[in-house]
Amino acid sequence: MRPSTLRYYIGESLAGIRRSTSLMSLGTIIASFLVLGMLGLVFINIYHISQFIESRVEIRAFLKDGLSASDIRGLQSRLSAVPGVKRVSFISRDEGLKRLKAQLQDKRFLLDVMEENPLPDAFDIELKDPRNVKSIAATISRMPGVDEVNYGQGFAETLFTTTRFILIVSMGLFAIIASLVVFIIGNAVRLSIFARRREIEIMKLVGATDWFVRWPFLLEGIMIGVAGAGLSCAVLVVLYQTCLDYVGSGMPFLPLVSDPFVIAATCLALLFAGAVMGATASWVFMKRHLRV
Amino acid sequence: MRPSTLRYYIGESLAGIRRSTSLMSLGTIIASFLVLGMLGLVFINIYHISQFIESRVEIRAFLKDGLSASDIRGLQSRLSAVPGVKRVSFISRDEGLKRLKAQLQDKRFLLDVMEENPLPDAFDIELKDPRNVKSIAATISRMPGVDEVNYGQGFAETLFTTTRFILIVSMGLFAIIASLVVFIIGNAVRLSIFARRREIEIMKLVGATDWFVRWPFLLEGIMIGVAGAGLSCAVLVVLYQTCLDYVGSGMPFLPLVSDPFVIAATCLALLFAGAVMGATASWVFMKRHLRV
Amino acid sequence: MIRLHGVSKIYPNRVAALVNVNLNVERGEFVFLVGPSGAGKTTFLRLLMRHILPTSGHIIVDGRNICRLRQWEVPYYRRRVGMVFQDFKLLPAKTVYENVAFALRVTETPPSEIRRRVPEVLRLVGLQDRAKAHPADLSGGEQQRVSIARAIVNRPDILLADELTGNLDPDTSWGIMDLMQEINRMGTTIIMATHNMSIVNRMKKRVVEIDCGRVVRDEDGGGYRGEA
Amino acid sequence: MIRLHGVSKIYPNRVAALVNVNLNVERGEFVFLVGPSGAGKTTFLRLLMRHILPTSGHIIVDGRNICRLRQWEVPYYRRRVGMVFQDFKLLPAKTVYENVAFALRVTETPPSEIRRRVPEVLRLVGLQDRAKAHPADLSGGEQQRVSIARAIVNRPDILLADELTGNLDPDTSWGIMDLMQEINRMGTTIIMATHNMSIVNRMKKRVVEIDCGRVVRDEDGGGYRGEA
Ligand SMILES: Nc1ncnc2c1ncn2[C@@H]1O[C@H](COP(=O)(O)OP(=O)(O)OP(=O)(O)O)[C@@H](O)[C@H]1O
Ligand SMILES: Nc1ncnc2c1ncn2[C@@H]1O[C@H](COP(=O)(O)OP(=O)(O)OP(=O)(O)O)[C@@H](O)[C@H]1O
Ligand SMILES: [Mg+2]
Ligand SMILES: [Mg+2]
Repeated sequence: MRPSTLRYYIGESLAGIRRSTSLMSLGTIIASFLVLGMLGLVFINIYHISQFIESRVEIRAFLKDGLSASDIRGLQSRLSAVPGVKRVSFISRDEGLKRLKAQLQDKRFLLDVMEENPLPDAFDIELKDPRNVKSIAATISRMPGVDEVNYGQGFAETLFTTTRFILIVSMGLFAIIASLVVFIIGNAVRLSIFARRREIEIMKLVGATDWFVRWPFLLEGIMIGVAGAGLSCAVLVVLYQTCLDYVGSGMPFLPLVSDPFVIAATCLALLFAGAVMGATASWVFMKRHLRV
Repeated sequence: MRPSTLRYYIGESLAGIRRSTSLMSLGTIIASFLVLGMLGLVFINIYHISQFIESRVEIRAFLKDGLSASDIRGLQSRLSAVPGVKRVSFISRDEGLKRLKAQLQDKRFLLDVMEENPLPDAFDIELKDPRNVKSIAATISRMPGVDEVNYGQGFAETLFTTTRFILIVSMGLFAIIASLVVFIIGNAVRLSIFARRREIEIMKLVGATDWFVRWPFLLEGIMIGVAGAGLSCAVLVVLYQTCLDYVGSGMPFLPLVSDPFVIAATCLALLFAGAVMGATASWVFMKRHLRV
Repeated sequence: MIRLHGVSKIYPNRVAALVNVNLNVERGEFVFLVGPSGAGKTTFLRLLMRHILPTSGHIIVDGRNICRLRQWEVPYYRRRVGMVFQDFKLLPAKTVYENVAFALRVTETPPSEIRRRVPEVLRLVGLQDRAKAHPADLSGGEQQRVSIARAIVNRPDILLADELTGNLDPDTSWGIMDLMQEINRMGTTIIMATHNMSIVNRMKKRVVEIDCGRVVRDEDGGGYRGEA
Repeated sequence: MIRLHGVSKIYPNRVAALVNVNLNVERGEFVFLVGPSGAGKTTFLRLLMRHILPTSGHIIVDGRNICRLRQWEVPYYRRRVGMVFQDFKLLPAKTVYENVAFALRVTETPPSEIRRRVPEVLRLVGLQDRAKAHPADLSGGEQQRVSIARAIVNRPDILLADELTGNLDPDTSWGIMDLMQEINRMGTTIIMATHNMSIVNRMKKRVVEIDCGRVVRDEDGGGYRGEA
């Protein structure tokens, strides 16, 4: 390819973008990518929050009375060795009572009427994957020295069903909407090419090869895709930062994703999707108009 | 208008829809309405669930010891008269203990170590708007015979902040995405009219009035809008019913909106939006092409 | 009937297509508009159609300045003026029949009347067999004849014809010219821009010659070229 | 050079535009294609361009059957054939200059060569002043001349011209015809469909007359009408 031809392709695709049909598709594409990016961020956050909530599920193993210090140390190391266990920490009965008081808040009066501490010593066991809590708890409950295990039986199962449901629904929704958006973008490019089908025909009649006609359209598709994705990324980042600031000051307990790497990755994914979609849409929809 | 002219308008708009530019916009419009409808239903459910969770916030007023039955009855009627109170029900100390046992689940051992019931008699007070819980609780706590009030202080405030945040974010998201969808639909109609601008010009040159040119386009816009909305409604209803069945069998505790009236209203809103948007988009974007 | 006073048209790209044109055309006249390519003939006809507005000057038709027509009056004016466009301007999505019928539909002509007149006029231009074809499936000359049929079907007061025979063979051209004379005899004023020397020379009508946007000759019963 | 063996073209709507046409055209010939409107002239030229494929028969150009060209070979064939289309087929988004240059760009002609040849050929058709205009801003005759310029700018072996002078005044027409003769003398084979009787009669070239899709006359140095 001559450099002059390359320059011609680039010039043509820029000229194409300036024409109103392309500008209209550009608008549609920006809007579509905004929808996609917003829902993507929402989905990432739903996933993150559900992971966070699940990670709060841990096992409390209450010990039998009258274990010696070395028994306890031995049990701790055996607990740590159970597959799927992340961390084991010892909670003495006094420590346990302190935490229970803090936890019960408005039902603290229950403890006030007690003469002595009803709690035994215990271990808090964090898990690698909280979804295995049931089987690990069963294993632990059979270990010597363990009196009883407690992981919020019933509640944990409900929690997992709910988070799984919310994840499935939001992922399904995201997938459906993403494919609708791909469809909308494809349609916009198609309509824009359709408006120029006569031109493509004329070019072919004057002796242009398929590639000579195609290159400017492909470049135009890529440029529009990348520009659309880029602009919507800019808007997204600003909106999301506002959201993060708002949550950070008003609701510090809500664990939103603020990792700049994740946000950058989302933007890159959008840019890449823009380029690929612009190019493939141009390619696919030009095909039939090239058969002259 | 002659009946033959009306027939002509309808025939023209049907012919217009059969042309590929219109079919492409129809696809875009269906896809857009699906996005809109899905997010609409998600938003309605988020609202419904958050209302449901908030409605669980109620005030428990513990009574002083040694009140007579008539004192209690008098207090109950005074409580019912407090503005904002929906319902007041009496919980005897035995009943209270039974409920507490059920509620504490895994911490039931706390009660096992007690010799006597530590609870006083109490009233459960449901509120018309749970968001007023703080001020109503303050009023009630000052009433004679009331020892202490409890409404999950701290927790309730956090809950309200969180649900309000989720509502604001999802409403904001829905509003932004709705306007993007409106923009996408408008653009599709615009591009479809743009592809036929020469025809509009020719019609005007042959002596057609603006209205004569406009009617078929308006009808076409309305038909495409209604058809697009209708088709996406059908898909929506099927999808949503699947979702309801799934939740109903697996997660009966998740209070999704299943009121057929609400779903019908959503569909009607979509249909109406389709008609209005199709007509206005046609109207607005035809304007400049009519100036011949 | 048609009066032009000092009409000039300068296109936005600063091409002066017509410069200070003054002309009177009486009711029932038959005028040939001749001149080299790019002289301004089409511009002249587009002004009379009120397709474009003059940069300066007045165009009076039947006592009304058509440059002052309000937006809603324009369609009613155009229905009295039939025009055969140099590039035909057919509606690509409609059949030949529907293209011709369209000029009647806009005036809300009764369907029975449409069904009578459209085939009649298609027969006049020799296209009765192609009524169901779409413009893209027609030869150049056939498209031109559809454009002619559409222009005459609602019996306009004024007929503007731009390069009426550019894509027609001589025999068909003469057939069309006979039709034009017939229409003219029935009272229609005809202004016809053409390059067809033999037609102009043989018909001996009024000839207005434009060159570089100016009227350089206005001769009754003249030929394509002036006497000079 | 060009050989047609039993070529027929029936359009999808069952119009038989050409029926069993047999014809030889030698290198460097100048052929007029005449016949009434709708006879099949444009169809004939579109077949030679490989714009459409014949329903039956063979078209051999320089020993190759162009109906058997593979998809990627078609553009290279078309570059050797210049065509002036009856409806001009200009690219509306490009200027006059760019429209003409496009025929050179597709062959990857060096920019310096493009900058030399485009103004030259625009001067030949008399459009040097309108180089920056867009097709929509041109008169009919000007558009036709842009189409001519584009067809000849890359010096094709074969030049197909459809109604070359339909929108041109006689003087400009003769200028273009002189240009055609010049190009023909330099070795280009020219096939020209036309209704212009005086041009055909005066040029005394080979005349092929088509009527209703059949070749009804093939006469060297003939006139627009046969001797009968
Ligand atoms: N829409 C336009 N915008 C700008 N310039 C125009 C436009 N239409 C025509 N012109 C220019 O105005 C001049 C007169 O054009 P016009 O179409 O009136 O010529 P014409 O006499 O009809 O020529 P022809 O016989 O070739 O059709 C030409 O130089 C043309 O380039
Ligand atoms: N694309 C098409 N589809 C269907 N029929 C067509 C098509 N093109 C042309 N025809 C028909 O084929 C016949 C020959 O058309 P063609 O264009 O070859 O005529 P022509 O000799 O060029 O006429 P003219 O002098 O009017 O341009 C005509 O009857 C025409 O209606
Ligand atoms: Mg003209
Ligand atoms: Mg032809």
